[in-house]
Amino acid sequence: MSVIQALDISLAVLVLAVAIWTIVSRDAFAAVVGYVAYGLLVSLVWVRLFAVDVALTEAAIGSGVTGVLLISAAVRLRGTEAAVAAEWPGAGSRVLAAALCMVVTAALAAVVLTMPDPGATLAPEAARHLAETELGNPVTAVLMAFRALDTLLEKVVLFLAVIGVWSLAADGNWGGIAGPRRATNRQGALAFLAQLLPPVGIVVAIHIVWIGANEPGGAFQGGAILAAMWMIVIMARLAEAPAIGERRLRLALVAGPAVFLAVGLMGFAVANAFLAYPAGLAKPLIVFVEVFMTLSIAVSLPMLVLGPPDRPSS
Amino acid sequence: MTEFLLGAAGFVLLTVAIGLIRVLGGPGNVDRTMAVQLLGTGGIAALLLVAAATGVRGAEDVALGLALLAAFASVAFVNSAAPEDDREAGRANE
Amino acid sequence: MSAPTLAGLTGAALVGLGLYGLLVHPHPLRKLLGFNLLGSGVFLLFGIIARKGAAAGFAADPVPQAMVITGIVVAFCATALSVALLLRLFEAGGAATLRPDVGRDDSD
Amino acid sequence: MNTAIDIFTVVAICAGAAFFMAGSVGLLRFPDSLTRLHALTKADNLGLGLIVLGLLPQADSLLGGLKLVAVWLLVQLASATVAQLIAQALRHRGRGT
Amino acid sequence: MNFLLVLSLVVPIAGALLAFGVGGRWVSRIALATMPLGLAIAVAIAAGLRPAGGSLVYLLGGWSPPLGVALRADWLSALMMVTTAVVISAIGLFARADFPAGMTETRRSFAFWILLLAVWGALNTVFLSGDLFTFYVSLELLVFVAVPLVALDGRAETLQAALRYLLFALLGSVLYLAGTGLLYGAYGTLDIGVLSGRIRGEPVTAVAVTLMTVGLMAKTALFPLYLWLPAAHAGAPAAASAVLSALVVKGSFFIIVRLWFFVMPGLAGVAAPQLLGALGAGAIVFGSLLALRQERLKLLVAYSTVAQLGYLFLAFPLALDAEAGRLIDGSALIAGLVQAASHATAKAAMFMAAGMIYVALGHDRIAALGGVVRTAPLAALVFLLAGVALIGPPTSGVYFAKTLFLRAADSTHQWWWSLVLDVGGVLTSAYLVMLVARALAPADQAAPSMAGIVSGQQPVAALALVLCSLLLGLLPWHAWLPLPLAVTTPDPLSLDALWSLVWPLLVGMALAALMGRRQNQRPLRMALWLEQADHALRQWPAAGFSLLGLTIMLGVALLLTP
Repeated sequence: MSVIQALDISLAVLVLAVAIWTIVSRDAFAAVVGYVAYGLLVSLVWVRLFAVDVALTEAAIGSGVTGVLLISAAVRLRGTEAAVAAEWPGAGSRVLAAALCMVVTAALAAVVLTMPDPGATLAPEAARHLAETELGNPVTAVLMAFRALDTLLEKVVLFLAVIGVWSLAADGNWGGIAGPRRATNRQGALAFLAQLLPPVGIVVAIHIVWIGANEPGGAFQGGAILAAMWMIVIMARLAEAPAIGERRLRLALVAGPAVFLAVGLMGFAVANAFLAYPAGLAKPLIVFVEVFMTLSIAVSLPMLVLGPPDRPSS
Repeated sequence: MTEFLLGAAGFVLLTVAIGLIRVLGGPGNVDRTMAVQLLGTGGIAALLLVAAATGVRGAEDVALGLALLAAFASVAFVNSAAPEDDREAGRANE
Repeated sequence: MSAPTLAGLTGAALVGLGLYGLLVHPHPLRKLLGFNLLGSGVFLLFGIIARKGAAAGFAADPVPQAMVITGIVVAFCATALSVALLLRLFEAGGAATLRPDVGRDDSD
Repeated sequence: MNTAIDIFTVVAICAGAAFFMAGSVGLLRFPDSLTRLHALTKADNLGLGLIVLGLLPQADSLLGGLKLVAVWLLVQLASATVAQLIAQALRHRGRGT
Repeated sequence: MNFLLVLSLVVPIAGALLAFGVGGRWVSRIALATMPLGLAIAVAIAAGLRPAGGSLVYLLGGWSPPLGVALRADWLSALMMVTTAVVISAIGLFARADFPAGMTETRRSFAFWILLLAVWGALNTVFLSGDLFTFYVSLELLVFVAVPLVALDGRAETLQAALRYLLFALLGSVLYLAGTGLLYGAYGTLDIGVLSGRIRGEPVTAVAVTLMTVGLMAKTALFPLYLWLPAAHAGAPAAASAVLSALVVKGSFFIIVRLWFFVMPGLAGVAAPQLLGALGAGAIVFGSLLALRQERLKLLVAYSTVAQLGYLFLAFPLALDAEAGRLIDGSALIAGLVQAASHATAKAAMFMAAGMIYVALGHDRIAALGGVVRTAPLAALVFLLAGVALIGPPTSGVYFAKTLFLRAADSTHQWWWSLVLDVGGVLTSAYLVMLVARALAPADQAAPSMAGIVSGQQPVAALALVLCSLLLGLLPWHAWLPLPLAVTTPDPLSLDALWSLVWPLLVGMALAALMGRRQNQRPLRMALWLEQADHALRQWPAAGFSLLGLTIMLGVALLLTP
């Protein structure tokens, strides 16, 4: 067994161990902490699978916004675990359920083990048409050109999720503000971090969006990092989240899908198809769309984490 | 060299993970948070080592992203575990 | 055993684990964690497919990678909406249970 | 020349790995949260620092090297902040009970 | 012409984005302005289909599959798109009173109108998509529209219903996604057309199709996976319930149809379609009997949806050509989709009527429906007509569908499905008869205290929908669909036609008397047993076991197919 195999196996065992912990742990907080650790380990797995774009996404989402979301929820729901303890199915049912789940796992494992290597792929097709998109990163080409509709619809999902979260507000708080209040004289380590980190984060995010055209990276990963920077400023109470009725916020939220849609419709006129880019302008247009998508993502994710507005704006 | 780097990555990962698994069980949430912090640092180290060994392009950016967000879980924990701060801040605001 | 196969098997195991958590665990937050594990297991299956599709100078087939990125975004949105719903349910009803007929007022 | 650099890398990384082990042992062995916290932050920062130091000569470009240093600095910042916050939280709790 | 396919999904989505950006009282205006446009696009696509040879294709971005994504319209898409456009427009008219455009933006109106547009875009994507992963994204769009609609009232019980729905629907999506991945891994494409040429009867196909189908069944709330549906559909505001019950559940059903009839028609085998049909039959019987046992009108309507969804799945066994071993996209499938369209129009109207009755009476307790004929005559009439449309008088779409189903059952020698259809008609009649009896009873108390006034537009919108459903059978279907034989509508006044309507009503009456809820009387043991089973199936553990059990059964059925 070579060293790399040993590494892969220990990584897989670790991932599974933390995942099992997440399921079996008695305490909800411990389970959530386990899940955050799990997210980190999984991004290592993605690097080992040579899927760096995915690893970046997993890292940005998993250890940033998802961690904040789940940990705060677990802390707020402290003590509710005991109340549902009576709803556990009996031991026999649990064993049966575990057995049935194992059947599913076994079926999938059998599929994995019989999968041909090399397997079916669209990589040659993507390589052949990559030049037409003027991009160097094939994943970005798939997301922004070959399967642009899915990406556009995914941005609509994000937009709808924001509406869904907002629509849970109490009627009186509509148009109001979510999340922690601003403190006037907040000092200490957290405020220090929240002042130092965002400039660095913004540079890194811009870098990731920009190189996304040719190297691993892209709008979502960059946007998620920007979102995390905004989150830390809000969590440190240096700034308050904007009121959801604010026009600028609304425009920032729809900018991504709207600009994507507009550029797509422009394709009718200048490139003979919806979501097509005219030759020679493909890359600039894609980067243009990505900038607005990054903005929308950077604004949407904190809105999703902060939850529905809980007080009217003053 | 490659083998060495990979071995080091595995070693670092395993040591921090053993710490993690031991501490996840308790005693307190503070310890759990610390364990995740340690795993985060160890994970970044392992990632850098693996990237150097296998030459995966762009892996440093993943490490950079993880490093930027390294404090988030702990900050979220401390922030939401101390609700009295919230009230103080609210009062200070008025 | 190669890295992709190992990741695929891990994915298969995660699917089972997540399914168990989602179906059996009574607490909604834990169900949500189960859903996330399940989703992540499915993504790993995509990962092995991508890796086995390495060709034309790409270390992995870009199409499944793009789909995983889309999937991760959607899964995050779903998690956020679930958490928001759960916290609102907790506020409004004082409990975080999915059992029907709890607290339903039968005004007859 | 090359071997000298490689030896440097090996030594630095080994030292870094040792610090990681020390941090984990500290996490397992020390009696209370506050001492565990100190052991942990010291150990893992030195550990990561040494590993970054060891990898620097292996970096293929200046930007790559800069990124490595940036990673270390960011982790330093994060763990210093977290150490402070957790210590505060612990003190808070200590006063409360 | 083909660009209309793009517009049909872009227009509602652009409307939603625009409404969000502008906000305030413009939200409902933008939504209402979009409706005639969307309706026109849907009709234009349906009309253009025949001249174009039955299908329209649009390559997005000019990239052709398998690398790119194509939109495809055929008669199934056109039928569902026109239905959706009609239902959404009617719901829009209906909802104007409930979700007014005030001077200041309100939470309910803002969310409702944007979600209404979004659901339209999502459904059109489902109907037009030719790609399995695009299906996944549009399924998720549907979830993110449906869940906020369920929770719109914000009461604890609707929040709980929404959360249950969300978690179960997410489970369904993930299972679907897993299958998609496996198919891609095996055949290197997600395009329906390309995939259908490459797919083979291998274990990986069986596993993938099983996961996808079970996931979609969970989202369609096919019996026994309906744990989320009654509370979710009954707890939402009337206009939202109409969207959910009439349209959203049809989206995932449509994908099952695409998967089975267009991706793998030759690999279905015999056992798997029979299993799907059996679940459908279970839904019809179980859902209808439970509808009889409900105390609230909206819950009754929700259980009726559980039952009606069952009919759609009868298309699978009935479309099977046993000799060729293929699912044929012929008259049984047409029957299934016409049934879906009839149910969509009738059920939307029924939920609207239930909503109006709630407003007029201040409650929707079935036991206290007496006097509703005087308090809310139009609403009561709409409800009655919608119920009749579901039973299926000779001019209705349901009758047309039933005729095709019966004919298919005859020609494929599967008499047991005709039995199911007859039983279904009887059961539907039973709960309708029970409601009529309650409604005709004298009002037992003084005038209801918190009664409101139904806006004038609302009954009109609902009535229009009911008429659509009632007259759907009269459309010149054979001129437009690949129907081998024209179905002749019998004279509605002929003795045969009357008898076919009367005998289910008579038997239904007896059944209603036996199984319905009555005061001061012990219910039958079987009724109690049913209620217990229902209660268990609406709990997570039982639903989980059903899901896992079904997965394994379907998987085995597909694996054993030669």
